[in-house]
Amino acid sequence: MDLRYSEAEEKFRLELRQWLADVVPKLGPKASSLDWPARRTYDTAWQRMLFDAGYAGIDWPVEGGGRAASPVEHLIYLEELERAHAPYVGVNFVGLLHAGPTIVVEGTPEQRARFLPPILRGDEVWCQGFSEPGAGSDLASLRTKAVRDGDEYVVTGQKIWTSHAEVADYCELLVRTGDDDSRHRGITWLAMPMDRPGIDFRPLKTIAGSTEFGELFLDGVRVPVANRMGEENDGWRVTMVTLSFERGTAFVSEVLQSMGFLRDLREMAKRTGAWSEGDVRRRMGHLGAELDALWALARRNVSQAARTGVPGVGGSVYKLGLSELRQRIGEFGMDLIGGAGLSWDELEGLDGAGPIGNADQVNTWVHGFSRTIAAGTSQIQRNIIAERILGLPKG
Amino acid sequence: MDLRYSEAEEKFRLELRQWLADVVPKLGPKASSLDWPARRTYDTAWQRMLFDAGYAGIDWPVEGGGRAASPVEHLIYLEELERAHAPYVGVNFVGLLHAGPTIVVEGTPEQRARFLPPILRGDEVWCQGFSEPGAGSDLASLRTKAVRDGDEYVVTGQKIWTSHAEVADYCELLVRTGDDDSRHRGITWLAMPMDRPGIDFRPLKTIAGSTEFGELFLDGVRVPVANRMGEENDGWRVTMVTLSFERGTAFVSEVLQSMGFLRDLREMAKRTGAWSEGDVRRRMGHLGAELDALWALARRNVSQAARTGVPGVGGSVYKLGLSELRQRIGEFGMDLIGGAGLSWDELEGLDGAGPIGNADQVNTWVHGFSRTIAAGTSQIQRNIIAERILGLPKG
Amino acid sequence: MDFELSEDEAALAQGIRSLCAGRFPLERLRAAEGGDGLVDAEGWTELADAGVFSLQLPESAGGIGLGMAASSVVFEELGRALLPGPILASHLASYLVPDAADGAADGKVMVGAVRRPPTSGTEAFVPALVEHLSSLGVLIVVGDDGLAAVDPADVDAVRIGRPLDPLTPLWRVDELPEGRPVGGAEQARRWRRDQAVLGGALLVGLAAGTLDMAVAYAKEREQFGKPIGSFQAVKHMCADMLVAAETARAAVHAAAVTIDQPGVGDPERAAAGAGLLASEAAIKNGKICIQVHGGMGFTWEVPAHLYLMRARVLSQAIGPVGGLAELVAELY
Amino acid sequence: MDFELSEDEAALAQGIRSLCAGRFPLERLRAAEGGDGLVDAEGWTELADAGVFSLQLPESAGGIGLGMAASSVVFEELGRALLPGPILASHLASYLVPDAADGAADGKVMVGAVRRPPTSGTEAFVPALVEHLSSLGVLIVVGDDGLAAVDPADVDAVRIGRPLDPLTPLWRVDELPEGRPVGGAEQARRWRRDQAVLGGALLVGLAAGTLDMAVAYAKEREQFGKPIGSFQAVKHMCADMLVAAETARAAVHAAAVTIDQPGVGDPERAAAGAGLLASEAAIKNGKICIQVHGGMGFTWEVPAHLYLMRARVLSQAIGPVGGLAELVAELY
Repeated sequence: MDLRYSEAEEKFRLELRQWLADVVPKLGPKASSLDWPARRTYDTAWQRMLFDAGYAGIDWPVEGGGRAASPVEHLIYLEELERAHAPYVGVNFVGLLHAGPTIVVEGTPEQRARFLPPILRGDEVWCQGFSEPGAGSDLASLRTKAVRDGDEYVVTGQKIWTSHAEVADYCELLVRTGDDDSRHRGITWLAMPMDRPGIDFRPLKTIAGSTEFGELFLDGVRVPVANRMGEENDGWRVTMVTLSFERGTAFVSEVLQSMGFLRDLREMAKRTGAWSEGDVRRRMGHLGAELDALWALARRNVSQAARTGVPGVGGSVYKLGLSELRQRIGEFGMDLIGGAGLSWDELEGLDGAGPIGNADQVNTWVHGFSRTIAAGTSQIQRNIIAERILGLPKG
Repeated sequence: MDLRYSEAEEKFRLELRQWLADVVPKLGPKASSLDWPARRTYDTAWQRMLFDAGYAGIDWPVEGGGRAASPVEHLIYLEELERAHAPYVGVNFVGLLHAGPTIVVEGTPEQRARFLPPILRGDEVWCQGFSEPGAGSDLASLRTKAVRDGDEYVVTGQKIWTSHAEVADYCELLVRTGDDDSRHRGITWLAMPMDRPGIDFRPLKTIAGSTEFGELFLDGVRVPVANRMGEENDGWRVTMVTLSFERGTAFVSEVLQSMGFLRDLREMAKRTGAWSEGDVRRRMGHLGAELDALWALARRNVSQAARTGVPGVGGSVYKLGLSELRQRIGEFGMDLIGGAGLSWDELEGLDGAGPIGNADQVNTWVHGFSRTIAAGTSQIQRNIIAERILGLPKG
Repeated sequence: MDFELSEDEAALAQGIRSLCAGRFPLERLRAAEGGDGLVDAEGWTELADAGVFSLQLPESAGGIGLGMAASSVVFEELGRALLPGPILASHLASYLVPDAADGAADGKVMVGAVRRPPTSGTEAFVPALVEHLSSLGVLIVVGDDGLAAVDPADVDAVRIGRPLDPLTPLWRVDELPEGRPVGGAEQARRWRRDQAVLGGALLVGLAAGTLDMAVAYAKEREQFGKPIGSFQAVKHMCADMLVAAETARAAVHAAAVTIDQPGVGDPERAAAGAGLLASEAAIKNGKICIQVHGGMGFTWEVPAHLYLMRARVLSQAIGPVGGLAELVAELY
Repeated sequence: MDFELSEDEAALAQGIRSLCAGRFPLERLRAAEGGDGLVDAEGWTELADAGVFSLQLPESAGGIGLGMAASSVVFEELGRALLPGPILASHLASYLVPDAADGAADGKVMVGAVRRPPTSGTEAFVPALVEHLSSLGVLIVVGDDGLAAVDPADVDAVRIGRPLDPLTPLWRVDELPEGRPVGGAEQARRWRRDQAVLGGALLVGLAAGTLDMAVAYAKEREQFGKPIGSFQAVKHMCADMLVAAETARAAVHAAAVTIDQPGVGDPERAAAGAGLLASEAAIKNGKICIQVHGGMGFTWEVPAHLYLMRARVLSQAIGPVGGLAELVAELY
């Protein structure tokens, strides 16, 4: 077990750190979360800067146009971005983290040449059309229908939880091409251009009051067969391929961010005097120890990925542990600020105590509720752990 | 909603309290928990005293020889016994709380005359032979076989969790008289005399080091058909009948006892200085509030039973809540005494701080583990609540 | 001893439930989300006519002359209906500070309340946040040593743009006026005690409301070919919700009756415990309700969050659970 | 950076696991329950030969010269095997106070340790309880400001009739001798830190051991016509056990490596966090293991309780979790 970085890794870190120190301060202010075109402009401009500096597709293979960084370098990359308060992938996230990797592995040379460079350069934005109102945890029950008509598929159905559709050029779409009850065996993966007729998008407001995702209504949308990734009815396998891209670096930014959040809470508690209460210190120390442990687990997963190509059993354990922990961290923040938690607006404290920072606490708390649901509920994670890792029999 | 007692109820309480004040101080010291004959002598002598004073079978109907106290009087009875530190039912518990009530409802006049008076007088002690090594939560899968031979059943099989078998005269026994796969439909209830040949008992040591229960091995034991309660193959219904005896008074003694335990912990914490820690006070107050609420729930269940004859939905809620709470109370006690919890022997504190009382804390903690298992695990209780109360569909 | 609801109490609860369902259905409340005047004057009068504000005012003073038990069943229903507005303070003021709350009992005046922020300790840095300020006729300031009445027009306040609960508008007040003293330390203590119990009743209503929502969704929503309520994980979450709600309900009712009936117990301890358990039940159940609804639970459309945010508002009003627990411990 | 076990570390763990399985199988340990000399002198020598006590002693002093990382994988295996005896103190003493622990490294002397009870504060009322006293050649007394060596023959002690863990005999000592100073405050701090990490490793072994037991039972035990492990409630309990064990294991390993490799992090914070999470994982998993076994879990025969009781013993040795949490908070 070795937690020291090699000379090459330290060099990678140093170069990146210097570049970030150079460019991040020059970035303009972040776009309002409600102004989608501005968000696209901001996020894709950042992506272009990464591209020009050679950091785009950090973990993509070279043949896909990526940098093919090792899992450890990828980890360093995330650490340094977080440390520099650099922008996160933003609207580029489906393209960079999901659709792109799928095309790298499953695309024909033509498809790779068509789709990958614009993602890496920040020229094209992707969204995801996987889940449906009736197919959440049970994704294989999806019903959006695609019927072949010449060299096009005609797609009709409804998707949900589609992020960034307002500004997306393409949608990675799962459709049913097999019988209604074909489940995993009758699904096909399509790259749907978002400018086609028949696409309607209705944003869904979250409990945080924002509109990060929405519903996609598809009525006879024509998608070229040339946009199909892999074979017809083989879309389930194609989709799963992307998971093999995971190198244990998922949610790493969130762990590091949460550590900073805890330190902020400590500063605030010291200012308000709450720090003198033993149970405040104990709760904070306990949460901190858990975060430290998850950070250790992340490095373990990354190390296993570096050795074997896959992060191993740690993934679900880490996801379950982190999402549950995030909720408890959110509750701790809310408890610490007491009445100030009743406002989403940033408050100034009395008696010159400065800003309370309550907008952060409230956001952390409220967004925490999505953590145990999105990307596999905690219940599904426990099933996966029990059945795939511990070998307990299926229900 | 009325928490005041009627004049008649207060009179009942006062008479009982006076009688207890008179007799309890005269009781000799409790028998060692390892000396079974002495325990039988002590417990049955107490039962005889209750009988002579007219309190035996407090909740049994008059036709069964009981006092037919109302659920509220029964509650008062338990309160006063706890308040006076009077003995609990001890070895008489299966007879008084389970087998007896079953015979009251299901027995023929001859059976009632034969079995009930000795239970009430403390002359005969019963044990229970329901569970089997392979039939725990799934009682209906029991396999102990009874074959009719003339006017006797010949019983062969194995039972487990049988309490007080060392000193029992009878065993309320569930046997399979139907096909192997007849489940609920092929079970028969027998009163098995414990002096018959073919009965072997092996005590099971608990994690507390005691032997409260054990395994009963039955090899061709002959039980008269006259000892069958109800019809052949109707034993499941016969058994369930006893549940209808429940009037919301189950575990009431445990709630009251736990309140006393918490108060003892507070006294100890004040002595040691732990009381100055905010989180000790908060944990204790929280546990206390939960106990108060369960005591309120108990009175609600009793009230409902007084109105309708059954305690209603509260039973499983109360059982689940209490058994989980008992475990947390046990952990609190252990945490409070720190290192002293490493010894089952009663310790004296340093610096004249008096006895630590750690034997109580350790016992409470260790016995707590059985609470979420015995009489229906917490998992089974949650199933019952979800399916029978909330109407969620069966798995 | 009969701790079940009396016929009168059950009828009272049923009446309020019908009133809320007919007059204040959730769709209607939601239509006013984020605005002022969430309860119009006419609606407020209907609540008054149903006795919501005058329940505990003596008959001699024009009230109904009932006690905390009756109020607790009423407030549970109001909580379950997510009824907005300063209902609790208006109710408390009508019998605790009747002189300062003229018009409260018959719904002519809405009364609000706010705890005076402590001048030392961990909460001393948070400004006062006053609910529903623009609708109030009187604001009661609850201090440790007494109650004061403040004219809302005298309050220098800034409206909060985004209150946590979209059905509870909030104003920030940096300097609360001293106001006119209307009660001493004993009345302030009674205010806090009764507020814990009836705030607890509202919270129990929230806990029961989210339980009902979760169970209904678990029966209807299908995944993997069957209702999600047939999976043990979901079943057990719902069972835990029921335990939380029923336990807190028993605690709230016991506290109410213990206040009404001297001699049956310690009302201070019962009230603190009831507020504590009701707070926790409402917050826990709100959270589980979101989880049972999956992604939909995270949408604004599904009202689970409204119950959860209201639970935070009420929990804050009756005092942090840690303080309530310490009070129980002292009195145990 | 490669945080997986190295080949050497994996081989070391495997070697210790084989040694324990062959030489100290659970049936054999259990046969000695409640007695002294749970590990005979011969067995102790075999542990020494395997390097258990000399792992961190420099090669120049006749040791193996490895670090905390190697020790942590060894102690996890010893914990999983429920190995009794003063293994942790003997190991720590061999490299932290080698002069006072002559013979510890090669297994000729067993070294025990006890924390000097504080003279004020909440723990001041509990007498010192010394483990394995009758087997010890030296007793190290760990105080806040230093380490002292005491001759066990000089200790006035009363044997505890029923220790919580039947595999850890205990003696009550009202007056601990001052002893001979063998280390200052810095060495005492190091002792406590390394003890938290390697005690944590033992606890992770316990947590993993009960997980294995629970999973095996859940696969084999049938109720309602199928293995209980096919019920979600049982599945999810086992999944939670794995999360607890794996998270604590990562924390313990990270703490060990952070001590070995200056500059990769704060060793004090990592050690306190590791001890904290390992304590909780072992106690939680012990409890769930009993629950998964149902009634059988409450019997002496099923060894679930042995893991749980040992967890309490070790948790107490490395310090209450509250104190560890406060230390993490200070250093965060």
